[in-house]
Amino acid sequence: MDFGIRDDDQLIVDTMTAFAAENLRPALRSAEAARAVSAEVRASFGELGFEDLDMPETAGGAGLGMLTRVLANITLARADAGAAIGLDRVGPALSVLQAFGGDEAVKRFARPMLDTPGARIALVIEDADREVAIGGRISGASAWVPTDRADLVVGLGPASAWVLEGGASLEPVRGAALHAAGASRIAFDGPAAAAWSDAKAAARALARVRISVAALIVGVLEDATQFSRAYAQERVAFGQPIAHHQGLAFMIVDMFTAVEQARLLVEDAARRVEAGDDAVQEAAAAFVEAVEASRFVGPNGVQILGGHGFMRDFPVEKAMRDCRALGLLAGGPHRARDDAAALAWATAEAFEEA
Amino acid sequence: MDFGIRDDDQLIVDTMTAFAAENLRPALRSAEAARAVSAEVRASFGELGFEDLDMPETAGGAGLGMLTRVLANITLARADAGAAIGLDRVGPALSVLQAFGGDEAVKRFARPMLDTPGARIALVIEDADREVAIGGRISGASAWVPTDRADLVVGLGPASAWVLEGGASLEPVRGAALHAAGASRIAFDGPAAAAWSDAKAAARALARVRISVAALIVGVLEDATQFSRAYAQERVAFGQPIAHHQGLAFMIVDMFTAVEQARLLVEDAARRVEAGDDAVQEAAAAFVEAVEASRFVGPNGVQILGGHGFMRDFPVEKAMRDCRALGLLAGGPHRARDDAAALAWATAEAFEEA
Amino acid sequence: MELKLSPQLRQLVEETREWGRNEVRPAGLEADRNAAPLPPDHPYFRKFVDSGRASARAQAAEAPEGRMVRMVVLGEESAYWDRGMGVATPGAGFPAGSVNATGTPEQKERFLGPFRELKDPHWASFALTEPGGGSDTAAFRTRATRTDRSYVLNGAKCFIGNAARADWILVQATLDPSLGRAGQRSFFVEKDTPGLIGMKIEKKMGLRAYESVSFSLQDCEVPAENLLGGEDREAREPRAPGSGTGAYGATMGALNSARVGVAASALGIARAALDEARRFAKESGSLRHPRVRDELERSLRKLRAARLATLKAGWLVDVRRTNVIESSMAKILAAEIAQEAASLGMEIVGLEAGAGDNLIEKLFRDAKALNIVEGTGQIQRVIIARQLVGLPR
Amino acid sequence: MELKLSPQLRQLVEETREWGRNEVRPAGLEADRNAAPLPPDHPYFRKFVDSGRASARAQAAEAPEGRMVRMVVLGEESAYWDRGMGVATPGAGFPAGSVNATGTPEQKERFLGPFRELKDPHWASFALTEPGGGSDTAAFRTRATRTDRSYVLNGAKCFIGNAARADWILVQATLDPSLGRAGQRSFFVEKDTPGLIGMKIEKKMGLRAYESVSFSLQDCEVPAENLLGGEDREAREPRAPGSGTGAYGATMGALNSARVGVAASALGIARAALDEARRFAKESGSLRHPRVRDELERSLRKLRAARLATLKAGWLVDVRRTNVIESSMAKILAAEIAQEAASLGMEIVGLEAGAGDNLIEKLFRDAKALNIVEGTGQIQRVIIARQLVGLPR
Repeated sequence: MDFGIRDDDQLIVDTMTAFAAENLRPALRSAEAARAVSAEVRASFGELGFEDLDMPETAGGAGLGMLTRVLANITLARADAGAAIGLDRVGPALSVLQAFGGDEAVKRFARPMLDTPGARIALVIEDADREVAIGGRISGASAWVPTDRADLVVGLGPASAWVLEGGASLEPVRGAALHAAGASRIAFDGPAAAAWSDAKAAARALARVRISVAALIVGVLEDATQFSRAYAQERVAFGQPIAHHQGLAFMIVDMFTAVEQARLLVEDAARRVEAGDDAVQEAAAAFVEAVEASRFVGPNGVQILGGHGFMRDFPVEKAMRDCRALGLLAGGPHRARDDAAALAWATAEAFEEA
Repeated sequence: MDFGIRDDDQLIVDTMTAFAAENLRPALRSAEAARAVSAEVRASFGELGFEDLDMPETAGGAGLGMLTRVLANITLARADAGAAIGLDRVGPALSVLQAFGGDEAVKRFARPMLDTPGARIALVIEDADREVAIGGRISGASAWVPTDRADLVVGLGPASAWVLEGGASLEPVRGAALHAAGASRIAFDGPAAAAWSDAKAAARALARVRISVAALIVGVLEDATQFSRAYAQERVAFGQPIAHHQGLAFMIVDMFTAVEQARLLVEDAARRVEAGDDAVQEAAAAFVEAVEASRFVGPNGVQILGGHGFMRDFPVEKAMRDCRALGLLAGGPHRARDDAAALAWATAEAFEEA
Repeated sequence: MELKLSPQLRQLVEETREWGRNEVRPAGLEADRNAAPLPPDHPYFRKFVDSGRASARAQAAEAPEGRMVRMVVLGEESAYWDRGMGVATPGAGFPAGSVNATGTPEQKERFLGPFRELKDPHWASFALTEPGGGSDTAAFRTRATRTDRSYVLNGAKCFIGNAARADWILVQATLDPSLGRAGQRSFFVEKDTPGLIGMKIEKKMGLRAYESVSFSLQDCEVPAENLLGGEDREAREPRAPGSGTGAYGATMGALNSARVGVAASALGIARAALDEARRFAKESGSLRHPRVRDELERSLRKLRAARLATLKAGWLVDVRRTNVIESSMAKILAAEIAQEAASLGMEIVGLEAGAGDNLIEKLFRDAKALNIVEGTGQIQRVIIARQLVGLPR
Repeated sequence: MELKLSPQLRQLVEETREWGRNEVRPAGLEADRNAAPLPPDHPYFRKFVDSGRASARAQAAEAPEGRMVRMVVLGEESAYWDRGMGVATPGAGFPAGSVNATGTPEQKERFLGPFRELKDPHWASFALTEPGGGSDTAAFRTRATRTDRSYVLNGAKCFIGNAARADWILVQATLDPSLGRAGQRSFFVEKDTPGLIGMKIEKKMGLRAYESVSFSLQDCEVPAENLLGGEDREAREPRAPGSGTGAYGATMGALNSARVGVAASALGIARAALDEARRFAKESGSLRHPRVRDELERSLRKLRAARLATLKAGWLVDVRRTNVIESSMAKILAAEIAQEAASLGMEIVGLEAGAGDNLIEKLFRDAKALNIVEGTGQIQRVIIARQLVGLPR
């Protein structure tokens, strides 16, 4: 039973926090307008060795685990979740490649992305499996991917996965949020560079995708809570800081508590993955919890700032949009709830032997 | 568009309020212990002419409408919901008899109850229809009816109804709440005195049953809110009435608001019934809303009194139990939610021609 | 989910719906896509004026329902198509009520006269909120100082609707902060008055169709006759501290209706969000899933309760009964369901919502404002708690 | 929903489970059915003492998990079978911590000694709460007055666990109300001390298995050596007003662990409720309905989050880090899910729950107390808000 953060992870969190404070937060709105993190910032992120954080060592990465990925995502998303996605050029597609194709697939498809400036993988979660073999034609579309570029498309179905090299055409869309990552409607058509069929691998992969995205949500919510809390302590109304009106103070406590619940579940799911579990139910539940927390925390972050919260001069309106949009990724909460519910009632015992 | 109370109804509410304050509220715990409203109180209730309030004039009743029934139930339940059930000896079975058999059935089955001291109808809501004709055998059981006596059993299925004269055996159970009405496990076996099959009538009848029970819930919740509010204004902690701590004040506001939402929906459904609508969706929704409000308001009424709320010296623990138990009647919220959901999405327009 | 309306009001709803579908919704979407209010010379405003809808209020008076109930019904329908465009509507709008209630005959003629039979798009504006002020209306800092023949205003205002395009702004200022609310007055500040400076149109998350403006008043001088109600009224009705009259009293008096109006708008947004979510769920097939049906059922139920609460708050005004609790409650419920319905809609529409082109995405950004304007949900709870449990001020 | 435990702790959980299933649950149900605590001479208590479980704490020390984490795990398991019986357990229980922390060697020997190797069921009790007091511990009114060789206590206490059967009660009283918290001390009041009067066992909605007692102190005289910590300590460590030491300080220090303990109990009730609801749903077939599965999933998820929060709050104690926020948060989350799970369970079990014989009905009545004892949810929010936003006292 250990709720602490490993020293290595703490170092990464501290370095990333400093990086984000210096490079991401000040560029919050400019990166949104540019629909991209600047090339300089991307370069210095790469120099810090953060691009291959959780890529296996055997596949040429830094080889850190799921909990490290979670902490990294939380930390970056606290500054700008769009930038966090933009900077993670392989993204959660890594888990899909790893789960189905192991190190070989990671080496073949993911690793080269990091050697190509600006290259990115688009991950598409599909509700149905495709019956396709390597070389077979993959054709389809998705209404929204948070990127303006896709050198590779990875598809994940309920019991299958596929990879498409080239063949993707992206049409930029307005996007609800996360603009620093870009926003496109994607259409793809071409021969599968890889195709797998494996229900357990799919469940494992989707679990990790959900954990990754849930961590981004937690980061956004932590920032919204902290920002609005600080604002409430400074802003005076009716003779005292608004945070000292008990009604608002309780709301801040409840926001803080909602985020902490999500964080506990996300970190627990990540620890289980690191321990070798698939953690399918736990990951689905963590994602659902993060989405539920975002429905409560996102709008209330705006609420605390009142009219100011509604203006783009402050980051809380962005946080409200970002966390809501993040909740649509990873297959969405509807499916996560199905998965969590399907498994939740199967286990009856609270404690299991170590 | 009229949210007012008719003069006649106001008179009934005022009279009932006085009656309840004098007869029911002081006997809250003694009636619970006796599992019955005292014979004297029952007699004076009958003398006031309240027993046949919404029985059609053509069937020998006072002929008042659904809204009057709602107001009566709210008023009595504010004092003691168990007593309200105990005093309404025909109860919502009236709606079933009326919907399927019209005045004739009411005259034959319901009216005689009022002429027999202490006689009561037990209403059993069933999840499946019975294929039975008059004289056919009806056999079954129900885990809980809030009565210790049943001179007549009325059954309501999804598309049918039946009546059983005699043949019911009641085994007293502890009961979760509403003890002034009694609490029994009921088993019945005998020839049907009446049997009908009519899906529309069943829907109409169940709607009215739901409205009746939802009104009782609203009454309980109003009392819990008012009692705990008054307590919070008197009880001092940290230098001021606890109601003046904004956190608790907001909770009281939210309780008040939750009850008002339920009341608005219940009254609206009743007005629609009086206007000749079946109000199936509205009644189901009103019931669900009342149950949801009770999940919030019931426990918080106890919460406001702190440790005192947990003691039987105060009525809030009873309110918490009563409202939860009421929510299990009328077929329960699960089925009501199904009905409400099935119909909710069918209507697209907000305004319809008069 | 249906309401029984008189044929007359039904007719007005139909007209609002037609106009809304054909004109208001497209104009609102255009403003949202541009992330800026439509310019004052946009064809929509010309068309609006030419359509004669500027005098629709007068028509509404013909329906047998009470004035506020009509306002609620038409307010919901109007906001259904675009709440931002409703605020951007040419006319004297919000300040007209105060001017009609307490203005001198001369002021009514001079300031409201031009709006009576509008030939071209014109706007007037009402300026109460201050940076750092929000709902704490008693704490505002804009000062008015009496000189020989004028008042000199100094201060700053923010989130003021249509202020940059207004012919005049009714500005709230205090003559004597030591008198608290009793020291507060309203002044007509006309366009281009020297000292009316720093007009900045805010960039908003939603409701982009109307200007929210911040500006400053720097030694801004207005003639003495621009004091709302005139100076004679001052002499006639001296105001004691805390008397609740004065600009503050007039403002607070108006808010009971204003809250109902905002609640009605929130109902419209909520309904639009649910209609869109339901349409999408039906077409995509997800409506077959019991969870989606339950979610929609809950939202529709909450919307119905909020509508009943809003209609009741309006009805109470019509029958001249107090509606302090009811109007705040309606505001809470309607604003919350608008937010919830839009948020639910985002989830149901899913990736299409993420792409940002579906109406639901705009409604999600629009809806949040309704729980802020005219007093946040927290302020409404304070107002109710004062009544319910005597919460001290 | 599973936790990885060390084999040693796993073993203790298994033992607790066995004992709970066979002994605690039936005893708790018996007390509930009788609507009264089991009498002190009930065979259960004899069996408990004879089983050697009174010294289970010592055994628990053998597992590698930290002390508080063990307490959380075993506390949940224990409450799963019956929370009320847990409080009714013979022993020095709650006051032992204070006595061990601040008692003189003589006091530890005299008051805790007899509990060390319990041969017969005995109880001790801790009396803080007062009528009209609740969590406002700084406001309590019971007075202690120094005489020649003794202290004379006057006041009233309520909701005091096991007080009517206790050998002694550790009573909180104030020497000098003007000193606030610094004036507060603890006194051993032994059974049958003259002036310890009006013992009344409260009739409770739930948790009926243990006595909640109200009593009065009327010129109740105790020897000077019954002052916890002794009078020498007084001379050695004078306490300034607001210094946070004294009885109040000791109490508040203890509460950080006490809150975690209550949270653990709430987890047990929540789990029992969900297990019962799930069992019933499975047998009745309603588990096939997506809504029921969603409801159970949500509750299980909230329970898991609450368990993690509670374990974390305990872990922080074990690694000697502050847990003020975390312990209050755990208390909030665990108490709320206990209530919610039991309420959901009532709905799932339906008419069987209404009949009152299903376990869920008892859990529904039991659960509510967990959001009240050791500080209501509101008080916990105040505690957190002080830390988070500097909410003034």
